[in-house]
Amino acid sequence: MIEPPTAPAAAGRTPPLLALSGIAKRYGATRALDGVDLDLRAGRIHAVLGENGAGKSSLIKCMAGVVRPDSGTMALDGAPVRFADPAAAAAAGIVCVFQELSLVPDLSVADNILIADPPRRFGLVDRRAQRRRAEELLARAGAGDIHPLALVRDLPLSRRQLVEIAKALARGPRLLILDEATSALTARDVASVFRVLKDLRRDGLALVFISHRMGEIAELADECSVFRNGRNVATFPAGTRTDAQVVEMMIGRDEAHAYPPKPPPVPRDRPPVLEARRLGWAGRLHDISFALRPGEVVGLGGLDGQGQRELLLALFGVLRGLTGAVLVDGREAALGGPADAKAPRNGIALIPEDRKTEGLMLPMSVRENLSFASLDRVSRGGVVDRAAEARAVDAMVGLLAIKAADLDVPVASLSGGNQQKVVLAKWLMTRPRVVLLADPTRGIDVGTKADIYRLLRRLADDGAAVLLYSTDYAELIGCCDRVLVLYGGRVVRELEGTAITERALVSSALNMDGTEAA
Amino acid sequence: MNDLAFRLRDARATLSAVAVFVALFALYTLNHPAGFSANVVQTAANKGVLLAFVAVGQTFVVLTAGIDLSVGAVFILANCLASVVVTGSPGAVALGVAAVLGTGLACGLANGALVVYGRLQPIVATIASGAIYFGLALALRPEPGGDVDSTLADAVTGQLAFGVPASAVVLLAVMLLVWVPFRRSLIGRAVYAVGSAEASAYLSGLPIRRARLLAYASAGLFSAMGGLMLAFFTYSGEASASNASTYTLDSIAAIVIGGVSLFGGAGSAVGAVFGALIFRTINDLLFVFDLDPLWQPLFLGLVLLGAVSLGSARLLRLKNRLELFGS
Amino acid sequence: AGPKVVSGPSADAQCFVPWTDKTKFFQYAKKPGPYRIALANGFIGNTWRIQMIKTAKAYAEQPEIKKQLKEFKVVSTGDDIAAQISAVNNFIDSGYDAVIIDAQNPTAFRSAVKRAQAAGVVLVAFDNTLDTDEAINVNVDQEGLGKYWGEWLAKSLPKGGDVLEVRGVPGTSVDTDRHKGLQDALKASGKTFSTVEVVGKWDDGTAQKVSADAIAVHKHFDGMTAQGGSTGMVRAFLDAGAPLVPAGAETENGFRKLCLEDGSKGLSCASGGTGPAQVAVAMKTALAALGGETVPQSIRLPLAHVEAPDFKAGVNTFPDQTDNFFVGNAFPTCGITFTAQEIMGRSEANQ
Amino acid sequence: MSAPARRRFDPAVATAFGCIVALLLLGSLYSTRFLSPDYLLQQLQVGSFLALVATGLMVVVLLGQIDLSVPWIVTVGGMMATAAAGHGPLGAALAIPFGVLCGVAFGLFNGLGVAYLRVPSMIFTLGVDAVAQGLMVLKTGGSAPQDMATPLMRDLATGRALGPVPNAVWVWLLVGTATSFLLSRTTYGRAVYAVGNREAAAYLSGVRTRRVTLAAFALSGGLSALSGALLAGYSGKAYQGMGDGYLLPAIAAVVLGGTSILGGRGTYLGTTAGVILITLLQSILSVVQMPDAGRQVIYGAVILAMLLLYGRGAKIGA
Ligand SMILES: Nc1ncnc2c1ncn2[C@@H]1O[C@H](COP(=O)(O)OP(=O)(O)OP(=O)(O)O)[C@@H](O)[C@H]1O
Ligand SMILES: Nc1ncnc2c1ncn2[C@@H]1O[C@H](COP(=O)(O)OP(=O)(O)OP(=O)(O)O)[C@@H](O)[C@H]1O
Ligand SMILES: O[C@@H]1[C@@H](O)[C@H](O)OC[C@H]1O
Ligand SMILES: [Mg+2]
Ligand SMILES: [Mg+2]
Repeated sequence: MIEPPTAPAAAGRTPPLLALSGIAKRYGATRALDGVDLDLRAGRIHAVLGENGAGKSSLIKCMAGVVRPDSGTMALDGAPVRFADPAAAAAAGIVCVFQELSLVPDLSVADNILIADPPRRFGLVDRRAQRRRAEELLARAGAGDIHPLALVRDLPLSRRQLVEIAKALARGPRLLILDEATSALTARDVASVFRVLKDLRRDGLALVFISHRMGEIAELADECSVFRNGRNVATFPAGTRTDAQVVEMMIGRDEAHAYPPKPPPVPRDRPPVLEARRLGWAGRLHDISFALRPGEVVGLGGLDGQGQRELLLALFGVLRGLTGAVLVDGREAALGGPADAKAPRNGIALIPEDRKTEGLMLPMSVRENLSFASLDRVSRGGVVDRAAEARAVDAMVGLLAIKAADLDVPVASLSGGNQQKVVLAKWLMTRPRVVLLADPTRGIDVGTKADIYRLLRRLADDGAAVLLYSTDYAELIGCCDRVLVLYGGRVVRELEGTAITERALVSSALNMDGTEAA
Repeated sequence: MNDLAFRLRDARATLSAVAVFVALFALYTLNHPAGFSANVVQTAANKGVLLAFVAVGQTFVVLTAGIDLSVGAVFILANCLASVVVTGSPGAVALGVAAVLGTGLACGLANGALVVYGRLQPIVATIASGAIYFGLALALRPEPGGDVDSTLADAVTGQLAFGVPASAVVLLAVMLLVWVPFRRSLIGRAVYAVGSAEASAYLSGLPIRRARLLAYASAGLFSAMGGLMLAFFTYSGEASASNASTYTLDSIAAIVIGGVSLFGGAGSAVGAVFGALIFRTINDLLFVFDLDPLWQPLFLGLVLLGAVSLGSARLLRLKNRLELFGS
Repeated sequence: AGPKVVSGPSADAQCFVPWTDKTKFFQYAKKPGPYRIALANGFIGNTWRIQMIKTAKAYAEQPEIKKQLKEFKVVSTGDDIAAQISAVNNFIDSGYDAVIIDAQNPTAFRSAVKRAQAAGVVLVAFDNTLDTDEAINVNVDQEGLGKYWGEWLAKSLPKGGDVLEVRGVPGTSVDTDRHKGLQDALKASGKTFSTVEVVGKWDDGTAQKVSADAIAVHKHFDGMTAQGGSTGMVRAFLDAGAPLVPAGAETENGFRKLCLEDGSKGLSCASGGTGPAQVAVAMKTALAALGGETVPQSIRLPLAHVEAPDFKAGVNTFPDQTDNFFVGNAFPTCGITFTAQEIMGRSEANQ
Repeated sequence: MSAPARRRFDPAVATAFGCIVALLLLGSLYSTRFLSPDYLLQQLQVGSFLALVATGLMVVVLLGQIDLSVPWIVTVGGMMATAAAGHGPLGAALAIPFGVLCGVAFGLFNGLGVAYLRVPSMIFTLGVDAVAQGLMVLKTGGSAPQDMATPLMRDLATGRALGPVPNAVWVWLLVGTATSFLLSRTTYGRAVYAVGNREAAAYLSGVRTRRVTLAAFALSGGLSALSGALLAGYSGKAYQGMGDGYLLPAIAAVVLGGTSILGGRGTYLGTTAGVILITLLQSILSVVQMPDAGRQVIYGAVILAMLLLYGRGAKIGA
């Protein structure tokens, strides 16, 4: 089994805490991992980069005992190990914060944090001690404001992410793996998580950090490994390669992630396709008015949770009890639900926030997912014309360069980025005139991101109006013609053209002008 | 929110079941010609406890987001077995009781194994295993009969000091002995977690297979306790197919009324007990209100439908239609 | 205080026929009327039970009965035996003078019987009676019914042969008693019979399906018998175009209609059983007991039976009426003369 | 690029058909009559009642819901159809549609509870079953309705208008083909699978998911009632409790046919196989002389064995 660590190397490079060699894993025809070698050392943060589908999540699932590699070996402190399940890996000190959260929604925060190994008395859970521990761990994860008795179900995604980190810490890990753990976090939470991670590094943990955000990697990593097509193509000390070089390694071609050029501003007098008038809802949205014109890409900015999601849902007819009016082509639109919003008279599309639960039917095929929102376009009298469906689907697969072994495999088997492309394509097939997007590039690799940016611009050029909510300021700056900054459910600022700068976005997000705080 | 608020929130479903029961039972006894008397309470307790046991058993399984459609058959099997073996010398009686409970446990474990190791869908696995258990019951008792030890039977279904019904005390004791530790054990947590989010529970290193096995085994055990109580209540056994399906379906109705979520992960066996008692009291209302006999089935149907639909009042407050779909 | 055990005969010896000559007689302390009587029925989901409850209500409405009753309450508790026991207990605790039971399980009412005796309540079980000699039972002899079919079949099939036996609900004593009576009679005949048993659950659709299966596989039967579901059994023969053979079965009007129509095609029938009106006999017994009269502990009801060629339209078979009711709802020896049609009302078609 | 077959060869369905053959061969050890066309056609005939129920149930199950109101909606179908027949020639002509319509009404009610009130179907439909029973008891006891099947009902259930194949089997074939088409070729079918997989995603794709659910329950109610009307034709009459034996076998048939009880997965062909399996199993067990206890045990054991053969879920962590 696991042997005690051999004497720590006194000088020079420490021996690896965990060494992988020749790890391979196939899913049917897909080589998710193809002979991966990787050394992870105590006291270091090791960043893993790679396109969507490069095999990053598969790799860490092998390390964490979630999946068993087909071949290859792992050595912990020099001794070979195999993990039967996540519990075995955790017992050996390897703990993972998964890309798909592993919290149990119906249990309390405290129960979740100490889920598998709570403090016990007489064999039973000592709830008081558990709660104290949970409070400590939450504080350590920079989330002291979360009540340990709250149900996870009631927490927003970004808070859950912090609970997940506290939970990982509770395991007393020697190797902590974070798979895109920061993708749902706001800038402030990211900063506090980084502080925690740096503390842990100082305490001698080995850390693996997966992220698509180059800035985060630059700030945090000691070593970087770049993955492509299931292989570790390069491992190098952080800072020894330029971003452009890294991107090239990732995508295997020379293509920096660039935003498409912006066209001249849309004339103010062009009639809007969609107009919001004094929208209000449930104390979360107040008096929101704006107009979207064909050809525009408009951003929604602000700190996370200021009503941006609700605004998108409102425009898509999902919210009940909305006050104010939504006008399409100058006429008031009765939006009783997505079905109304989608109807050709309105032509609204929403790329929802959570692709797994809101965007896709995961077990259904790629094809069925792609055509689902526009079935009425390829059917007559309720009967699907399969040839027409196939044509439409193939066109979209080509347009978005969706990577799938076969269009009849479940969409669940695609990597995150390709799944996101399917969601986008599914809505593009409806030929929308208004496209609403909720943080569509979360967890998306740089190459795919660039594809998406180009696509949005092309949609606008073809006469659609795009409303893009993003948590990434660079994206708002790079993509948008205008940005509406929300604070407390109100539009506190509208930035346009060259006025869209990081500085302006940040200051208005914090409502520094203090216009009309709610 | 302070701690108390969180705790109340957790117990809300159970507390409302308790409140509804108290109100209904008050309505019942106030209108009962014999009033709130020891006999009336004893009768209600004996009848209620049977279903409560089966409902508690069902609760374990439903918490894991499963369902056990064989609880009624196990209940009947236990009843028939008890009518054969719970008789004779005190030693033989004790052994008989152990055999009945052991059989229930074994049936439950078998169900658990089918679901966990066989990876079968619980609903149909337990339909099939239920047929087997019922067949065994029929083999044991081709026609009703048996002679259950009446000393024990009378003790368990009779009255204690101050007219306290013994059956209720038995139920209380079992709940204290089983449910309270369960709720605070790791495996108990695993049962809830499996029902709430199986993949998360697995990733978190919880013993999910053991949790499921335990849940089905407990369902078998508690159903057998119910069947044993039935034997004590009737001194006999009967392999009644209709009774088996009645208890299976009533157990589901009872736990829903008691606030257990059929989607798993939420609810408590205490709620289920009161759900069972509520369900029984609804039936008892027939007794105190003078309904035409031909209207009685309709009345029961409507009250049941109303009771299970009450929860949907919350939907009227829902402002985001997405929340309709839960998780 | 339970009843006194006295010697017979009973006051109304014509109606209250003791089960055997060893049957004991009860005399309860005479209570002043009018009485509160309750009927604790179990399951209600078939026509027999609906007919039974309507008969009970109608009987209670008869002028000379009505004046003896302060209250007549009916509760149907469904399949659940525990619920039925509780209902009986509740009636006893609520001071009803007599409780009438169609029991879900004959062996389960020991505690209720004790409680009734302690409270001086008259307990009368009918149809599905109680395995006790401490309460009054009113019933047709179920084993005797099976025997009746068996003897008739043995008589109709001089050479013996293959008989299809459609059984009732497994696990009930009514089913096993009838089965036993039948088999004993066939054996006693000395001829060689072999029976193919299928389970029809007293349900026409089920009986028809399992009979059809049996016919398809065994091809030939010399006789058939069913306890409940009789109509379905015969229909299966008709639908399969199988030769019609002697049938000994219950008293559903549908069965008798077929016996009448197809008698010429070789369907020779014996139809025996007892109607749901036995509930009225049970009520009458309870009233007699409350009035302090002597009654047998166990009362044998006459079998209402008709054999070919005595099926007569409008007399014991009702061609323009529904299949679903049980003919022979009258017990003239007890002064109970309802016809089933009176009870179930005229069908909508005739309105 | 040519589109590959949308649904590929389904091993569950193939195994189910394999089990059917195995069952018949096993039965033929007892009597070779089990292999005769007569017997097989007769099985299809009585199987058609179960098939109609299972068809509706399957659509509901594909949504991830369940319909426990089958037993008494079958009875409603039978009793209301025959009751309509009591109202003159027009009533007799409209008997079946009227029965079906009553079933649809109950189904709609189920759908309202499940889709709009969002009460779990397992419990709401249980309540509706109880209400339907209450109404039928009341109707039988209260108004002594006409309960004899019309000649058309009898003919549909027991006649053989086209060759040796019973009419009931044609009804099954018709309903089955239509349902299969509905599920695999129409937008409604896609929506059913989508809702069964992830209702929120289907809703956000602009599908009126509540109406999809409503329609599925209405369909289930209508088909259960149609089955009841045919069953009344088969027995010559409608009666209390005629739907008793249909619920659990229908669930078993649907699941044996490879449909996931969690929704979103399953094919109609599979349900067909499941219905035939259950019908044959019940029939063979009924005829093979054995105490009922043994029949029950074997019935359960065979279903379990078949499920273990092919009805297993994915292994977690694989
Ligand atoms: N369970 C599975 N079944 C089939 N294929 C899978 C499965 N899991 C992963 N794959 C495939 O393995 C490859 C690697 O996927 P993985 O999730 O490791 O990528 P990733 O680098 O984490 O991508 P992303 O950045 O999008 O999260 C992909 O092609 C994916 O489609
Ligand atoms: N969950 C619910 N529970 C009870 N009633 C509801 C619920 N949801 C909606 N309703 C009622 O149903 C009716 C339609 O609701 P809503 O305004 O949400 O329409 P909708 O989303 O356009 O419906 P659909 O998409 O089915 O046409 C309204 O009368 C509403 O009050
Ligand atoms: O006696 C039986 C009765 O109890 C049942 O309800 O219907 C059929 C009869 O044979
Ligand atoms: Mg990944
Ligand atoms: Mg990703």
